[in-house]
Amino acid sequence: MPNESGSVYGLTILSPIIDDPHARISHDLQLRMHLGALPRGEDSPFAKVSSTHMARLTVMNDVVYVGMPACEEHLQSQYLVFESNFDGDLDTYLRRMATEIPDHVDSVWSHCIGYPGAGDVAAFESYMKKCQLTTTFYFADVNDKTVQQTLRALQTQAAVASFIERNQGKPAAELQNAFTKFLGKLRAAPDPRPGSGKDQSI
Amino acid sequence: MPNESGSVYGLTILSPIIDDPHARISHDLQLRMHLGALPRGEDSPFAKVSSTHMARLTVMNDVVYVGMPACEEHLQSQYLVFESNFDGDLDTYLRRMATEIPDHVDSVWSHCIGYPGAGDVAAFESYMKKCQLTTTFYFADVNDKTVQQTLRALQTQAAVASFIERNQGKPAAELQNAFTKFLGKLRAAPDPRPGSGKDQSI
Amino acid sequence: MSKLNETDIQGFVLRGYNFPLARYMFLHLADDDRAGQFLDRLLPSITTGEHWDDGKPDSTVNIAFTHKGLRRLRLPAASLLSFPVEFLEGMQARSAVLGDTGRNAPERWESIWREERVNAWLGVNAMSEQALESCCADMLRIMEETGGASVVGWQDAAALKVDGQLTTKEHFGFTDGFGNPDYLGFERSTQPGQGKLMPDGSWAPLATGELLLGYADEGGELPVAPIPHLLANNGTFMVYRKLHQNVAAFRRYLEEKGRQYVGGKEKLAAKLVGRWRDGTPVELSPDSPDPAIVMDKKRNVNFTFGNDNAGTRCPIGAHVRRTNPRDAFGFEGRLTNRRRITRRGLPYGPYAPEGAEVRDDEERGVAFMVLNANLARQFEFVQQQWIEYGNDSHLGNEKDPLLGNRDEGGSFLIQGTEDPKNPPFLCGALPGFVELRGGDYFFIPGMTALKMMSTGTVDPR
Amino acid sequence: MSKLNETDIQGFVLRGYNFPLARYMFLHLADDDRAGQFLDRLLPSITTGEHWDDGKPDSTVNIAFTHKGLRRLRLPAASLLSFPVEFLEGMQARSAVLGDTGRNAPERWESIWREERVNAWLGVNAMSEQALESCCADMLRIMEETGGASVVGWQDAAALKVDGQLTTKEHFGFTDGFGNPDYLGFERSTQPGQGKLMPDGSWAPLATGELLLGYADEGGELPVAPIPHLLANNGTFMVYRKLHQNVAAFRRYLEEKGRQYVGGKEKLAAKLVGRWRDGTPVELSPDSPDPAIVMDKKRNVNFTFGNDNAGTRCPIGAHVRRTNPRDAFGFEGRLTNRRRITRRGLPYGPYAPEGAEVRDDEERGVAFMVLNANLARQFEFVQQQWIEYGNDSHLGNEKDPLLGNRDEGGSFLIQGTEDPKNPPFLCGALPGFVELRGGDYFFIPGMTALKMMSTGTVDPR
Repeated sequence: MPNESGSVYGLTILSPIIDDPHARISHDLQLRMHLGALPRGEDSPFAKVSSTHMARLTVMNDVVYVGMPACEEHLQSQYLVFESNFDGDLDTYLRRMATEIPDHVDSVWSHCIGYPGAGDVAAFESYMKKCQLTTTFYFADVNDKTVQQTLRALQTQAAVASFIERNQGKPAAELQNAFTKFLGKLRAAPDPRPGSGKDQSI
Repeated sequence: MPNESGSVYGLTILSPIIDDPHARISHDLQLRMHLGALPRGEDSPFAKVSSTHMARLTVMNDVVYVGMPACEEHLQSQYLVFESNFDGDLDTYLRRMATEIPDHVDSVWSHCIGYPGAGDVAAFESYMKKCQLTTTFYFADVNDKTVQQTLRALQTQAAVASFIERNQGKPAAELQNAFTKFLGKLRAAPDPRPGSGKDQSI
Repeated sequence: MSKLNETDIQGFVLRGYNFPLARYMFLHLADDDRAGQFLDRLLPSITTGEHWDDGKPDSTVNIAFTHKGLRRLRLPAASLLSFPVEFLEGMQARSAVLGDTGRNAPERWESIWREERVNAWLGVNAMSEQALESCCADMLRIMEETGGASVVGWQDAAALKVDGQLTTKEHFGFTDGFGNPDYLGFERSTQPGQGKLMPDGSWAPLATGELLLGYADEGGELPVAPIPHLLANNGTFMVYRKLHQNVAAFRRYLEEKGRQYVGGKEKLAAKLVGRWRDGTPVELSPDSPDPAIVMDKKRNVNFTFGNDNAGTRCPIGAHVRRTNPRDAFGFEGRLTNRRRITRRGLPYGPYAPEGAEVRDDEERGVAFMVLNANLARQFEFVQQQWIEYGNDSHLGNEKDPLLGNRDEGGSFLIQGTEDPKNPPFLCGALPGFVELRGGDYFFIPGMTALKMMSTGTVDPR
Repeated sequence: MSKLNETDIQGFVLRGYNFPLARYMFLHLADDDRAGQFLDRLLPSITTGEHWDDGKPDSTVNIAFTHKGLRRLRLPAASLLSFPVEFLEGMQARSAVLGDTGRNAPERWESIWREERVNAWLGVNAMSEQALESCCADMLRIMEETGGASVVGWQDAAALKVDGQLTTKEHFGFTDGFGNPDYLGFERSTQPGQGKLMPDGSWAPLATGELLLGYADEGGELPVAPIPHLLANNGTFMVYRKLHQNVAAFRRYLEEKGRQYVGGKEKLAAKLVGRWRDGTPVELSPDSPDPAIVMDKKRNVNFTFGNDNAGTRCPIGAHVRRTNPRDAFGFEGRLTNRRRITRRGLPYGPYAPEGAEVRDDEERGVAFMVLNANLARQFEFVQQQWIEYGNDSHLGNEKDPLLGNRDEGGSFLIQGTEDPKNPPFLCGALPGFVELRGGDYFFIPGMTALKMMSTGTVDPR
């Protein structure tokens, strides 16, 4: 099914950037400047929309073919490309964007033609859907797990390796004892934070 | 007619270079080293064979095509390319090479397969002719003039320009007087030396 | 048709500002992150090709960098070495190619150029002294506050005042600034004679890629440009040359030879340059200046040499014919189309009225700038082949009569006819009228490129 | 089939000389014509790929240059910037890519490398002490007489003597020198396992262009190379890395973990490396060394990993499996063919017999050199992806157990079976066994290129 791979939704949005010859600094450059300064990892605005596996914002300009003869082609305008893989359905996700990070969303899409603002959630949803491209084929390397499940699995893997190293070769009874303790500790460990990529020891 | 353009002969000779895997330094490199050190201008050995308009010696290696896929082609061997434009017929020219600059000729062609040496003039001529390629089309920018005629014409042109500068605007009688003197001086001037490229004032 | 993002292009590239005053500041950049911080702070002040809805501003600011400057801005090595080799080497290293030898040799340049300490050119143009000083003070404040750049020298330049009037004359007395090429996609109203000659005799704009990187050029290719594309796009290369003018020598030569030449001094001057001092093209009006032509934008650059192969109207070696031969070499002018350059600049030093005492060692000349997409194919070719050599014009090794670099004199032939009023005349013992005092090659990035440079986000992969 | 002009190729590129002694001299070149004069004088001494009809010579001489060295030799700018960017930057600038950080960071290198004063590598190999000293004295005389180069440092290296016998062992006790690739056109007799795996399971030589510039590579292209072609042709790129070995730490680790691991110390060592200490491939003989395999050129490099995907014979992370995965990543081994490198070098420092007292701060290691046509695609990829990272082997960010750059310990899993004699075992708390003490990237030109460089006749046009 387009846009969906298992429980993961693949969103692609193409929004035309404003072309204003009277602007001191063109909107595409203003947008590049803003995107270049966005924080990443746990501080990324998209870490706050916690169902996001990954999100990417790109300014799309003319594609340049270097060769002879040069093939000069121009897009209708420059575009902001927004790609996101997330858990759940599109409506929920867009609503979370509009309500949980409205300022961030406005500071990005306000450089795009026809953007209504995140304040009017219905208008925002309708705008984004109008800009949506069908994602026909994409690769979601998360084995149908949610963001939280994936982070938890990584945490478990690192903890188990560490457990083996500390306990390999021990007598069976001692080992079982240690494993029971380890299991308790693992279950009690807090959930890893969205946007955190590194092993989190327990 | 091939090889000839008016009174100028266009000679092209391709001599295969010795390929000896037991040589410390390959013959093509030895030849490059020798050619790189040859003097030019009036000190060139070919200035001594005074009917030479121009001569060029080149080591020809595989031609490299850079592209995808790379087209790797190899010549039978590396070649010494000798190109010369000269006045007169081929036999005379080869004989002059063998008798007027035999050491120079030997130090170049001794790196080539089957070279008999310039000492045996008949064998030398026959070797060079065996290596000759027909020059079907070439550009001899000397308007059918010999080396001496061309050098003389350049000398005259420079002298006349200088005469004009010194005498323009003078009364007719004075001008005629000066011109007569100038003409005498010009006729008495020595022939320019072969290999000399610059204006030679008189 | 190229589509230009005008606000991404520095205004100096798109327009001759025609402001009366300029200060070109030469900067040395800090060898650390402060250079980028300086640039980032400067960015909002830079004049783009934005439309001036409220009229001209009081002043403009533009910036360009030498290759050394780009290194100090810590561009990635893969980007640095993707620049064309002549830019990478810089103007000093190219002196043999350019004929900048002898009296024009780098050893005789001003020290900031000799020592290659200039990393950036910061050009301020202004309507008034006050606007100039105010803008430059702002620039200095940014340099001080960020510590990212310092001024190692500057060049003031200004339109010459003749009899109290602002003019577009240069120090030899010629009206200047005709004939910059037109390019596709530029909004400037086009003048016949400014672009390229078409087979039907009309004129068309040159391909954008002859000036701007990232667009197809007259050969149908994108110009050789650095990677990534966004670093090159909307940028161009600039040559800066401080050209000293020996006004005394020029006036003395005209006096002396003008007495021998039947046409007299003014016609001699016109034959040397190819324009009368008021700007009238000699090719259109060989016997006298004609203000009506100068005023007429449809005529003042609209001429060809194809019907004057003997050079009896405009001499074959005249300055304007050498540097823009139009159709003089045949093939309907096509040999010229890939050798066009865009010129900028203003005179420096006070105007010396005709008849006033004047010395050659007085500071007087032109701060001359060339813009082009390919330094080697455009500026360097014109300089090497058409200014410092004459073979393309069948003039052997004769040099440009005005700009040619001469120590020992050269000659210039005014072709003539059998008409006794237009005899041939050989101008011998030509002195060097113009001398090079320094300069370098610069890259003028587009706005997006500047932002990437200032934030260290140039990524050549 | 490539046709090689063997006398135009430096002998060090075509052959491992297998001489017991070497001195690698590191030269600083004069910044003027004398550098070329030195090279010109040196040229007749350089060992080419000439056939040795009268047996091996007493000594050999080869030379290679850093990019800084090529600049001192005054190569034209257009040639200088046509070199691949990673060579132009040099090994120090590439430390982030190579994982040369922390204890391997340039700040901790020997000063000649840290300060990038090395312009050239002059490698002398010799049969005897006397031949070595005599040859080096000749080299020094040429340097002194021309004034074109001076020695800023050197590295002596020698085959290890174990029980008075010359060996091919390195300091950890492993027999070394297996498995350099075969290339098309080389006269070496080919061994199965040395080139690339063919679909029918046989082995064929790699394309010449994987090692030599100027020949087609496995992708069917000529390698990225400097211009002109004659400068690149028959040349290659060399990585020099001085690798210090912490012999004490290695022995201590084997003792400690060998007591816990069912297979014992020697098997643990074999699992880490993928070869038993005598050279027997673990893949072919997982339970014990087998001298018959080591002696048999048809067998000692002739194995694959495709039938051992679980790594229960040779562990997935074993050193030889990481650095030459053969068919381990599927696709009949084709993912490996463009990542092959040719290795050269000798140990330095005296051999410490097993059981003898040994300290990690003693000068002991290997002068390691890599030859390849494309530094980025071959050496750098192997170093970055296969030594310092484990994703291709599905080992996450685990590093090579032997060469991995570690401060705080890492782990290495010996995959096992249900057989109680071959259980899985996790080697934790791995110390850093090998440390980088410096090095750089060099270009080894062919003979024609050397001559052009020495006479200033490199012409990039």
